[in-house]
Amino acid sequence: MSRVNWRKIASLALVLLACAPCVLWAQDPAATPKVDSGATAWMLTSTTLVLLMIPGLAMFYGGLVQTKNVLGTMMHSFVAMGIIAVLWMVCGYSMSFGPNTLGGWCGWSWDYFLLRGIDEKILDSGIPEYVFAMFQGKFAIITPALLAGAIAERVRFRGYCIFIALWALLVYNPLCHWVWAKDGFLFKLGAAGAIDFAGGTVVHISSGVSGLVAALLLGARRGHPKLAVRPNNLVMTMIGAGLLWVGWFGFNAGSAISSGLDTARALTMTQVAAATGALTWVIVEALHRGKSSALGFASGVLAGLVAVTPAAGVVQPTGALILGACAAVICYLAIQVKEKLKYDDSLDAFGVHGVGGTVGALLLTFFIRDSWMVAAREAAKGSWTLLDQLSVQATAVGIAIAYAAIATTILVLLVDKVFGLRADASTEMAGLDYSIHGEQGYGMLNLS
Amino acid sequence: MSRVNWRKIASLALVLLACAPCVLWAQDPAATPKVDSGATAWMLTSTTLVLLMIPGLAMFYGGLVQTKNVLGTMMHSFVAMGIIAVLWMVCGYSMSFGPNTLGGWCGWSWDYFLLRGIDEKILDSGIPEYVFAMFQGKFAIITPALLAGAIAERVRFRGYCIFIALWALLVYNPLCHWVWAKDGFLFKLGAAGAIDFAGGTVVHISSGVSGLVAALLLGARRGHPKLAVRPNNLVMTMIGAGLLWVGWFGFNAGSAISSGLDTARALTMTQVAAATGALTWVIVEALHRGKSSALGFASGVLAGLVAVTPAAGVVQPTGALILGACAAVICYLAIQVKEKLKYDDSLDAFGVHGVGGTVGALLLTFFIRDSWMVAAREAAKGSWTLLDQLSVQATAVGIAIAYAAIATTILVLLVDKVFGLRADASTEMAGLDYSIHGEQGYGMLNLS
Amino acid sequence: MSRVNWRKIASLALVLLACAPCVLWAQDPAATPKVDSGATAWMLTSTTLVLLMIPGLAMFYGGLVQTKNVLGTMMHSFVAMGIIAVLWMVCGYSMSFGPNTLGGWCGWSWDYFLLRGIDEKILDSGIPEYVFAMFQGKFAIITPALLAGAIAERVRFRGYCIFIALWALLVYNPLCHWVWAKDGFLFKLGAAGAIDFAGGTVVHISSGVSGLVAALLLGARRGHPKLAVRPNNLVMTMIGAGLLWVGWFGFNAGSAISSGLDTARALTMTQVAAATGALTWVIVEALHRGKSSALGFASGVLAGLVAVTPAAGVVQPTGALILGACAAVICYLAIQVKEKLKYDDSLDAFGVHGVGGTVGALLLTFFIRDSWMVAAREAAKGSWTLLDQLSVQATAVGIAIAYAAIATTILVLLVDKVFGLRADASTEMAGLDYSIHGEQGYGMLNLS
Amino acid sequence: MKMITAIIRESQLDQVREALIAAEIERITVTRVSGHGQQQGENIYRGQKVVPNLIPKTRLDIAVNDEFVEITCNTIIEAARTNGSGSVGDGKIFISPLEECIRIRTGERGGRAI
Amino acid sequence: MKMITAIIRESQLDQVREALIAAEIERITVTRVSGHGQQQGENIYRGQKVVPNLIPKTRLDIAVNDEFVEITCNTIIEAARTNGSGSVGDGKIFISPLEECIRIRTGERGGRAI
Amino acid sequence: MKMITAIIRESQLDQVREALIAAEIERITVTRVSGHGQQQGENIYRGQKVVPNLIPKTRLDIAVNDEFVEITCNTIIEAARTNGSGSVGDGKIFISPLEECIRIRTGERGGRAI
Ligand SMILES: Nc1ncnc2c1ncn2[C@@H]1O[C@H](COP(=O)(O)OP(=O)(O)O)[C@@H](O)[C@H]1O
Ligand SMILES: Nc1ncnc2c1ncn2[C@@H]1O[C@H](COP(=O)(O)OP(=O)(O)O)[C@@H](O)[C@H]1O
Ligand SMILES: Nc1ncnc2c1ncn2[C@@H]1O[C@H](COP(=O)(O)OP(=O)(O)O)[C@@H](O)[C@H]1O
Repeated sequence: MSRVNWRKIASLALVLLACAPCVLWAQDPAATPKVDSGATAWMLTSTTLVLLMIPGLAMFYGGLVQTKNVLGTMMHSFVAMGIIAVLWMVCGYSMSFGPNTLGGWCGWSWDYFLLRGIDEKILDSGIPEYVFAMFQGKFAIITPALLAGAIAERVRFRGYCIFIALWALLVYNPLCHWVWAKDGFLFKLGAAGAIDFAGGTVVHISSGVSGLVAALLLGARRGHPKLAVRPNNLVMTMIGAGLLWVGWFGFNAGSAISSGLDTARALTMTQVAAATGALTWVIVEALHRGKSSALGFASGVLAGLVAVTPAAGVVQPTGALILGACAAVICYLAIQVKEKLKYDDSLDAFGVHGVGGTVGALLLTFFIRDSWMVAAREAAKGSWTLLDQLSVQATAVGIAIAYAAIATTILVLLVDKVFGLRADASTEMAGLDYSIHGEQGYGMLNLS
Repeated sequence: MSRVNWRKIASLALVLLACAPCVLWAQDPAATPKVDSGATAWMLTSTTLVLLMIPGLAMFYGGLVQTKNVLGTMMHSFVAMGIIAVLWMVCGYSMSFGPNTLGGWCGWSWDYFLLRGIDEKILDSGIPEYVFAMFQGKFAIITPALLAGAIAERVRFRGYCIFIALWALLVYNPLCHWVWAKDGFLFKLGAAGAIDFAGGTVVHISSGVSGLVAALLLGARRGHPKLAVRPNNLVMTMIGAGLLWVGWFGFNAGSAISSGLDTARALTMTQVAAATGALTWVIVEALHRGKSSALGFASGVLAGLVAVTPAAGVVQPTGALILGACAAVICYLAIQVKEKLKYDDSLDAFGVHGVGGTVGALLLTFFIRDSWMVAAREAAKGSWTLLDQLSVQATAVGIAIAYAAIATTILVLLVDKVFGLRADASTEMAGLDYSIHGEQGYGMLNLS
Repeated sequence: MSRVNWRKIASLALVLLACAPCVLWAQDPAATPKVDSGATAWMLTSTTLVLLMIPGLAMFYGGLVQTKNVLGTMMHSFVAMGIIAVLWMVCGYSMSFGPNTLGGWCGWSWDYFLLRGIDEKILDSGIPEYVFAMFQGKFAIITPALLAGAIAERVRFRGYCIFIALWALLVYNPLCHWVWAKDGFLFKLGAAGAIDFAGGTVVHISSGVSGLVAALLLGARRGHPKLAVRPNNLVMTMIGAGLLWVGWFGFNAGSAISSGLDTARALTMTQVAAATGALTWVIVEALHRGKSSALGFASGVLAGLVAVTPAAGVVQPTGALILGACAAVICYLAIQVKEKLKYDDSLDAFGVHGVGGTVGALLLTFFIRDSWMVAAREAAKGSWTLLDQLSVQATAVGIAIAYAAIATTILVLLVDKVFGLRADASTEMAGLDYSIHGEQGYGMLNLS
Repeated sequence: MKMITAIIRESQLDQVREALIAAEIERITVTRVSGHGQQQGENIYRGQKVVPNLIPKTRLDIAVNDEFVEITCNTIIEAARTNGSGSVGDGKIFISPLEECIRIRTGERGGRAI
Repeated sequence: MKMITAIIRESQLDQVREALIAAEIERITVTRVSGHGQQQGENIYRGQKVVPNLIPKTRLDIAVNDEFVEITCNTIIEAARTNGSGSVGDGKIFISPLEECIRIRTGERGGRAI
Repeated sequence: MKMITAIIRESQLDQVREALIAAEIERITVTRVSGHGQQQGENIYRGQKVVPNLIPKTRLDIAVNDEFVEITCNTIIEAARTNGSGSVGDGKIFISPLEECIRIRTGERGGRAI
């Protein structure tokens, strides 16, 4: 065999390798895919990064409440790591990513039940299914934790635990299935499906809207609005925002389920949108109030991140820039409006996640990468305009909002009636930390 | 050459690649292995994640002590990053992973001394030996830092530094060698060795037991037990627990020294056990005391993580679930018992790490993946039952406990006598921060 | 085709793969490189880790100032994430890594403007250019944030924002281009260029020197030196130092732009130098003052990290050890001297980054790996001694210092005159948090 | 003029403040303190019941002219009591003489400055 | 002997301390408190103006012998006033009788112990 | 009735509390304060010796009936002294008149309420 041939063969090997999964798939579906150690490495990292978002969120939310509620509020995020992680392993993954059941309301596969059947499984993308399951599980954990921000400082722990357990089963899992499962009906909507790269509808709209509904049903905190805003630790909130930004790289770039160009794109758009969102908020606040607050910066970061979440896979840097800026402005306005409406979305879960997610899911349509539209057109066998896609996006958003709102209404009323969700006045006055957890967040404050 | 051949060859290349190390090994041991950039990426990440555990631990422990000791306690973790990291580079790695010397009491290789001889070395697993050395070094750092929890709030800094230096050399390195070095006698015990995937015996049992011994020898803190429990910052403790969970993904999944199926498995079991442990503790506390504390959640997380550490490589999700739950319950009971026994394990290093590590190391036997047992049976050329493995595990645990206890006794007495380890009453009253470090942890508390 | 051949071919494929980029390059520059999923994974991770350094720095600096300035100081780091990240995407990357323009003062490429032209681009190293651009962008963000430490507690927010924007454009981008762009004149200096692996000159010297200049021009804080030192939260400072250490692994090991031996080396040297620096500082302080402070440990960590930053790619463990130790000692002395000179470098940005960076950039010469010198000699076609390289290093350092000093002088005077950079007395007395951001960092401190 | 110093539960601060404002006693200074009396607090620490040595309390300092003493005290008493009839730990009110009061801004002295 | 208790702005503490030291009144105890009076604070929270219920203030306690009362008060008044003529929120000074003062170290009592 | 206010070292709080309890003086209110007197504190900051402007101290407020004044003071003095003979910075005790004491829970007044 001549040197020449060797080289040819070798470089071919490279070619094949680079796009191993697809190629293999194209060639013979039978062959079990090989592990791509690089993609696996990044997905393992992403899973870890999304996990980091939970303490990050606990810090972000925890710093915004009154001193007497800091631990209770952080526990809303932390306990989700316990409850939802276990539920996900038991049946959540199966309900979300199993083949359609109950007419596609959710999925189910006994292989996924207790994660029994995937001990050896490697996905076509070259990563072990365990990693994919854990990565997705983190999304299921963080969504109710985000929701909790809307009802902070006034819920009982036990009721909250039961509520998020039910919410995960009846709201998150089905939504996740519709949007991300191969056979989910929103995944297949229109030419190339509703675009929700990393959870604009599944995570942010669902949590934001459900939070708003829960906040309305449970009523405002004692002393709202006069005494409502007493952040105990904005320093911690800033650090939390930093960790959220960091974790979001795993959240978005990880959603590429690969370690290559798509991943790089998602990370870049995330960075651009977050920075633009923050900068925009700072400027808007300066123009509106003459002062730019640290919390404003953090809120802008979140607005940008939330808005780019559904879009990270399809937009380009300039698009991400505009998306981030618009999200910041619109969320800012939404929160000013809230003041008028006087409802008590404690930590603006709706104002940031509900609104930002919607902005992102719709606006992204106008910045889609051409290549994507071309593919869509082919899939649609003919024409597929931005407006077509916009209507698809709107449909997905509408369905997510409607479903989350209705289901949450039922759950909140049910749980509050049966187990008690709203904390009573004395508990609220004494603070969640002492009366519910028997602890004090900052022992250092009082000599003892 | 026909297309067909090309494809055959190429896909073969893929096959070989996927399992490069082993294959190469099987084929010709001579060839120097090639770098697996994916595995290397994950091991670099894991090393970083385990490093993150040190500040995480500093926060977890730091939040639990009295306000006046917060910096001193955090320094117990941080200074280990300085002392042990340097020792490890100088001789620790050599003592731990060099070939048997002194009849196998420890290892040694001049190549490893000052890490001089591995500048070009690539391991069969396709990662540069530097990475492996650094990854393992992090374990050597965190172990004494865990131990420190048992003697918090009452040791002098200088004495502590000398103590952990000696402890690392005389306790950790040998244990590490026995359990993880290819020629370690516990590594070769029984059919397929004592199972300690990521450090149940080496890290947790050794630190927990040594901590208990040190606590007993040094005596209780002033005012124990009445004034002992005055956590200054449970908020920080919660964040620390979060970072520990995050870092533990590197700790356990990194211990696969690869980026593939084993890694995915380790990460999954870690997640499941941590979540279950946390949830179990929360429930137990609720049943026992009517309240679930935030610290309880964090303690459950640790109990689960500690217990799954030795097991992450061999159990399946359901096993991890049970392991996590049992660990939480047993650690909970252990801590209640401590109350009776009145010894002063300040931050329950023994109650969580000693007990949890033992639970994990023994209990894992009942949930071992069949494939592992099959391999063991082959290795044993014949039968190898769970009980056989259980006795191996018990032996390893027993040896670790006995060795750690005896060696630590000697070291504590020696260091306390020669350099002074126990802080005197006035130092203890004034607090470590001011009297030993000349600082105040939270300047914000006092106007100045 | 015989088994033998197959094996030959396969292992060849491995060989080629391992060093794919270079090989491909060697073979035919035309071919677009393939994505190396492993290298990409590590670079994505590194980008994330460097991002983590911003909150880390915010915590480190934030804890050192007075309680009333904690948010304002953290915002100096955070807002850089907003401003510089956007500028970088718009034109920073183009100015830094585009081909020479304006006679090499900076680079420019319309392809890089708004990152329009790299949507499909894969670098020879096998990573998408997006990742490289984002990774480098983080360096541009952190540099002015480091600078801010020198002028903490006395600058107006708006002025600061404008200043760092201009500074990034006129100081950082050109310097970055000279040192790291393929056609940068410092990159090509001497036989194999000035060695600045991860930013000793570009990041640390430039920020340290500029900080000193700015501090001198803006004048000292009210009450300096008597009332200057009132750290509000050393606990947070310690955690910040921990996160910086963690992030620095991405900072240095990521600068290898690969996931292999070089990466492993960089990470190892970073770890060794950081640990040694910390340990040395602790010892020095103990000898000098009889007490070792927590802040001292943290400062030693930074000194070590800063010094090894330019060196991580070329020194070996023993070299890193010495580098770390020397950096700690020299920075310690520099800060003692400052006391005499009475200038107000608030948080010792110059004392640590300016001095440490210089120490590293020069001292590394004496510990360069032989293989590097050999290559240099070849490049130089003949002799190339340490002294030759030392002079190259000195030139680079000198140019960086001179340029940064002059440019910063102009910018500070300009911005202060036109927009107002120095905060007035009343703002300073009331604190940045309240008077500039309308917030309070630690609401928990006061009942409300 | 009297200085009325009340030690109340942290949880009652808002309620007491509202009651005082309703009684047109707007000016007040509050401090975070810890105290010990007959009340036994109780925290949970890893499944153990822990009785803290000192319990977090809030201190109110209110300077009033003599005619306002009664109304101020009564307002505080009513608003600071818990479970209607009051429960152990509700706190104390201390009344001490105040010889002079000066408003820094204007230099006004005596009753007008309160 | 009198106990002089002043509630001032946090921002004025350094200035007041310096003034007192200049007036050779070195001994002092300061406390972090919150207060409410005529002043209206204002914070920004996500673009909203928020009026805090209580504003952070600093409390000074200075025990002095009778002859020092005037000078102490005047020093504080001058140093604690903001914008020259003084502005709402500058605070108050309260003077109350002090019956005894004991230096723990020596057991000295009365004026000498102050 | 008197109000006994003591400024002691943070490090002595536990000891003083124990002594007071032994002397059956259980009720107390403590506050985190900072103070300046003759004592010079000293911190380390990057190798420099820094003399803090104000030193962290603990304030005790104890309302007692007249007959308990002496015993309370003596107990505090003994327990708050450091290095046996006492050292600079041990602190001060201030005794001021207390006109009324009310137990919020019961509304009891005077000596019985203390
Ligand atoms: N004699 C006293 N001196 C100082 N503070 C006191 C005194 N008595 C009570 N206090 C304060 O009042 C708080 C409540 O008192 P406590 O005895 O617990 O309730 P009650 O007065 O209803 O029995 C205590 O925590 C303490 O801070
Ligand atoms: N009658 C009072 N009793 C207790 N504290 C008071 C009283 N009046 C004022 N203060 C304290 O003084 C601070 C400043 O008072 P304020 O009325 O705002 O300023 P000014 O006295 O200049 O009008 C208040 O925040 C409060 O802490
Ligand atoms: N005249 C005073 N007024 C208010 N507080 C005082 C006074 N004198 C002392 N103190 C408080 O007592 C503390 C100890 O006093 P210091 O003079 O340092 O010790 P010593 O009384 O033993 O000389 C001081 O920090 C201060 O808080």
